[in-house]
Amino acid sequence: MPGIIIDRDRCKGCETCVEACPQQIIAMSKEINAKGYFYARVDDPFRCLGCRICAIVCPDVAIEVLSEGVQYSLFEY
Amino acid sequence: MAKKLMKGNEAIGEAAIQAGVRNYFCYPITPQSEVAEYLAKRMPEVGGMFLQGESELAVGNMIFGAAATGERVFTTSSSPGISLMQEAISYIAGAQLPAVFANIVRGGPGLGGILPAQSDYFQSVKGGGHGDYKMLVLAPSTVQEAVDLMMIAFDLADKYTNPVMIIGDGMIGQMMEPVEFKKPPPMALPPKKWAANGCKGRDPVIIRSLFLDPLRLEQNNRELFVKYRRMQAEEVRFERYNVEKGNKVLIVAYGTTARICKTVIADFKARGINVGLLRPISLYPFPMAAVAEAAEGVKAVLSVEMSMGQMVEDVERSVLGRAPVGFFGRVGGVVPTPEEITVEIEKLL
Amino acid sequence: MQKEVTFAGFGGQGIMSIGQFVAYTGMEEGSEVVWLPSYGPEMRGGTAYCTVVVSDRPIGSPIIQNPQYAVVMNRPSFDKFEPTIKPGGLIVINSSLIDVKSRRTDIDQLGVPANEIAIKHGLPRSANIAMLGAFVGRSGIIKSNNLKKFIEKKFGSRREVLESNMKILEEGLGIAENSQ
Amino acid sequence: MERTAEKVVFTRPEAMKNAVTHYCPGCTHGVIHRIVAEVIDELGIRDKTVGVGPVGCSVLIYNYMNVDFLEAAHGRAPAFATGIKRVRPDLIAFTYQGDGDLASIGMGEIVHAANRGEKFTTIFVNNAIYGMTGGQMAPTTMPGQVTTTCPLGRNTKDTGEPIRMAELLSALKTSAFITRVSVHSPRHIVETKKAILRAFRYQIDKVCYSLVEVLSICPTNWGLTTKESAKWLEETMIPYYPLGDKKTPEHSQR
Repeated sequence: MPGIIIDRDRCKGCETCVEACPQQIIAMSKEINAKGYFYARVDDPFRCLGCRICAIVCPDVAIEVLSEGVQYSLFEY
Repeated sequence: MAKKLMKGNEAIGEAAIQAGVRNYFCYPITPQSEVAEYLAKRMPEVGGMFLQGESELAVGNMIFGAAATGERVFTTSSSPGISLMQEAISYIAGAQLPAVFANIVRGGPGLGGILPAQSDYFQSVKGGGHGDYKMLVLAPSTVQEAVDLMMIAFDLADKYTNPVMIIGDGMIGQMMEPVEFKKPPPMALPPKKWAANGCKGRDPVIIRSLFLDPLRLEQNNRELFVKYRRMQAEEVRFERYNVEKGNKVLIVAYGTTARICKTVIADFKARGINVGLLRPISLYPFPMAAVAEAAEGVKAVLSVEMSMGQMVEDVERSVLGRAPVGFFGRVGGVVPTPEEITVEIEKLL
Repeated sequence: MQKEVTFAGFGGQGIMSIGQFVAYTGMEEGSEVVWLPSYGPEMRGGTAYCTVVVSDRPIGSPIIQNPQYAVVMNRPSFDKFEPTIKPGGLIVINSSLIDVKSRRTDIDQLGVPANEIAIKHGLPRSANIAMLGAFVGRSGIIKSNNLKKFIEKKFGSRREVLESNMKILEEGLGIAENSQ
Repeated sequence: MERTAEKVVFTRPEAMKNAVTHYCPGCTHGVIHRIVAEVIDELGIRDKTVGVGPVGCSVLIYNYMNVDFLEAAHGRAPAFATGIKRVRPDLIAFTYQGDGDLASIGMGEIVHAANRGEKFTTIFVNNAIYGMTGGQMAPTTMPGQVTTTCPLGRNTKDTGEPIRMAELLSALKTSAFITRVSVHSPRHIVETKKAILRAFRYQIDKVCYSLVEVLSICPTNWGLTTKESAKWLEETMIPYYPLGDKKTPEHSQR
């Protein structure tokens, strides 16, 4: 099953991933991280497609993408 | 190796080749364009790299980039061009890279003229660029000495990871004299662990002069000055000419001016009057102790320069009241004549 | 002994070259030598000049205000340098282009129809070689056979040019001898 | 969640250090840094690459890239890279420059390096403003755009029109790869990576000079949210700065 890990203390709360996620499963936390930002978090991990778009747009390399088995991609990156 | 009759500018170029240097960046400017012309032919013959950049500003910064890889590199220019290189020189000093600059000085300020001058003393010795830094500044007085100093300049630059400047007035570049290329004994130099040439098998290196933390920047400045103190201890160079007890007057002069003073001294000697000459070869570090010692017991000290009075400040700092310090200079490309200097010395007797 | 000479003329008359020939030959003879050009606006038209010093000891000032010798190839050079020559010195004058003589009684002078000589031998641009021959012949600053050896080396690759130049040089040397 | 059977398919490239950048939230420098690092990894050139940083917001890029790095004087990065490549053609050199650095104070250096066909790669980040010094007008600032030194909006009658660097450089006859891309959307980021990969390949193959102009956002100095910034870039900048290859070595006859 694919999934993402957001490093909450690297996140600066820019919301780019929230806008980018095709599944609309990333949202901003109501809590702040160590730097004082409302950080991004995954709301509904079971709907993640592992498409990598959130990680690709993240300016802070705060998102890692994990996958299992064969990875199908809609685009080359 | 037999002696060759060479123009100073060409000899400076050949000296770098003989010293094994294969990288030269330049921008043409009178009166040193012959270095560029000579090396445009010579570098390809020895498999070296020659590049004419778009400005001295760019060339100075090409020197930074090239020096950062650990390769030996140099450029030559004349006063207005050296002014444009001050940015890079300050950065190179700040980042502690070795590089050699030769300045064939012409008159200023501004576009000035193209005839010989020594009016870049302050620029080369006291800074020129921004920030607290020093360059090793070496001033030849003959074409042979220009060659000899060029051939050790690269070792000295590597020894101190610092820019070294060879400074000659226009005559040093333009005149022809017999020269011999004698390889100096190699210096023991530390490995270039700082070089940015790909991080194979090691952590990446960063070459920079930026230190945003004031304490870290202060520390960098202090490190630089530890190095400069080492230069003061190890790199003072000068010539004593007819310096002896009983000198009535001590002349302090460098470069071509010093040669003219030697002619004057010979004439005085013939008249039974004893005049000495202390010729600084390293302008930085300035031979303060040698000047002070030579000034002991003289009636007066005379600084002769092709400037409105620049080195004289260091002469005064060295003599420290042991004798009155006078100054004589001609500028704008006018070279002081032996007759004029004779008149000045007679005033002091 | 230190000997100083100023070579002067129009840019393009080969003034710088003959100065260098003397310096080269002087060096080969084991003397200390300096060749110093005038550089600057004079290089383009007007007078071009260079100073050569040949000495048996290290040379002090490379700048010479009052040389023993002057070799002048045009009128402006004559006017500029004739008054500067040391008493007892020598001026060699290109009489093809300079229609005056020195009125100084304290120097030696030698007129050389340099352009005519050069044209006669088919190398109009080699008037400087005639001047050089006459100057070296009269002053003895370097040995004429050493100068010939140098000229041979210099022009050796082009036989005809060398032969004509040697003839021009000989004629210059001859003028120095015959007028003595 | 059980993770053992899973593998990481996207993470920080080796050519990027594990450091948190000083960039503002939403600033796309981070994306561009990462793409350059990914390309360096994919091409296997990390141990022979030397980067040259600019003066500007990305002045501290050397703290983020895991390769040898030089910090250049303002605008002079192309001269630094020329120095590197001329004396060590075997190294891979790239400059990373902003619009103030490259298109204003460094205009001379970039034009001549491109014209000599220096075999290095330039990543030119155009965000239409001076970021580090606090949002002053850049040569690439859009007509009417408000900055701290054109508080009433850029008046092109006074200050000229924004400079299209990619077009300007592609007017040179010397062969080069000059392209313009953007990082304001996922699709554009994917295209940007392709362009940067291609640019480095031309260098490795010693084909030509290459410059990738990357349109970038500056939410802080534009005074917009990240989302609004992306929209502004799309609607204002792209019509004036059209994307695409301006010149390729395969078709560089002009």
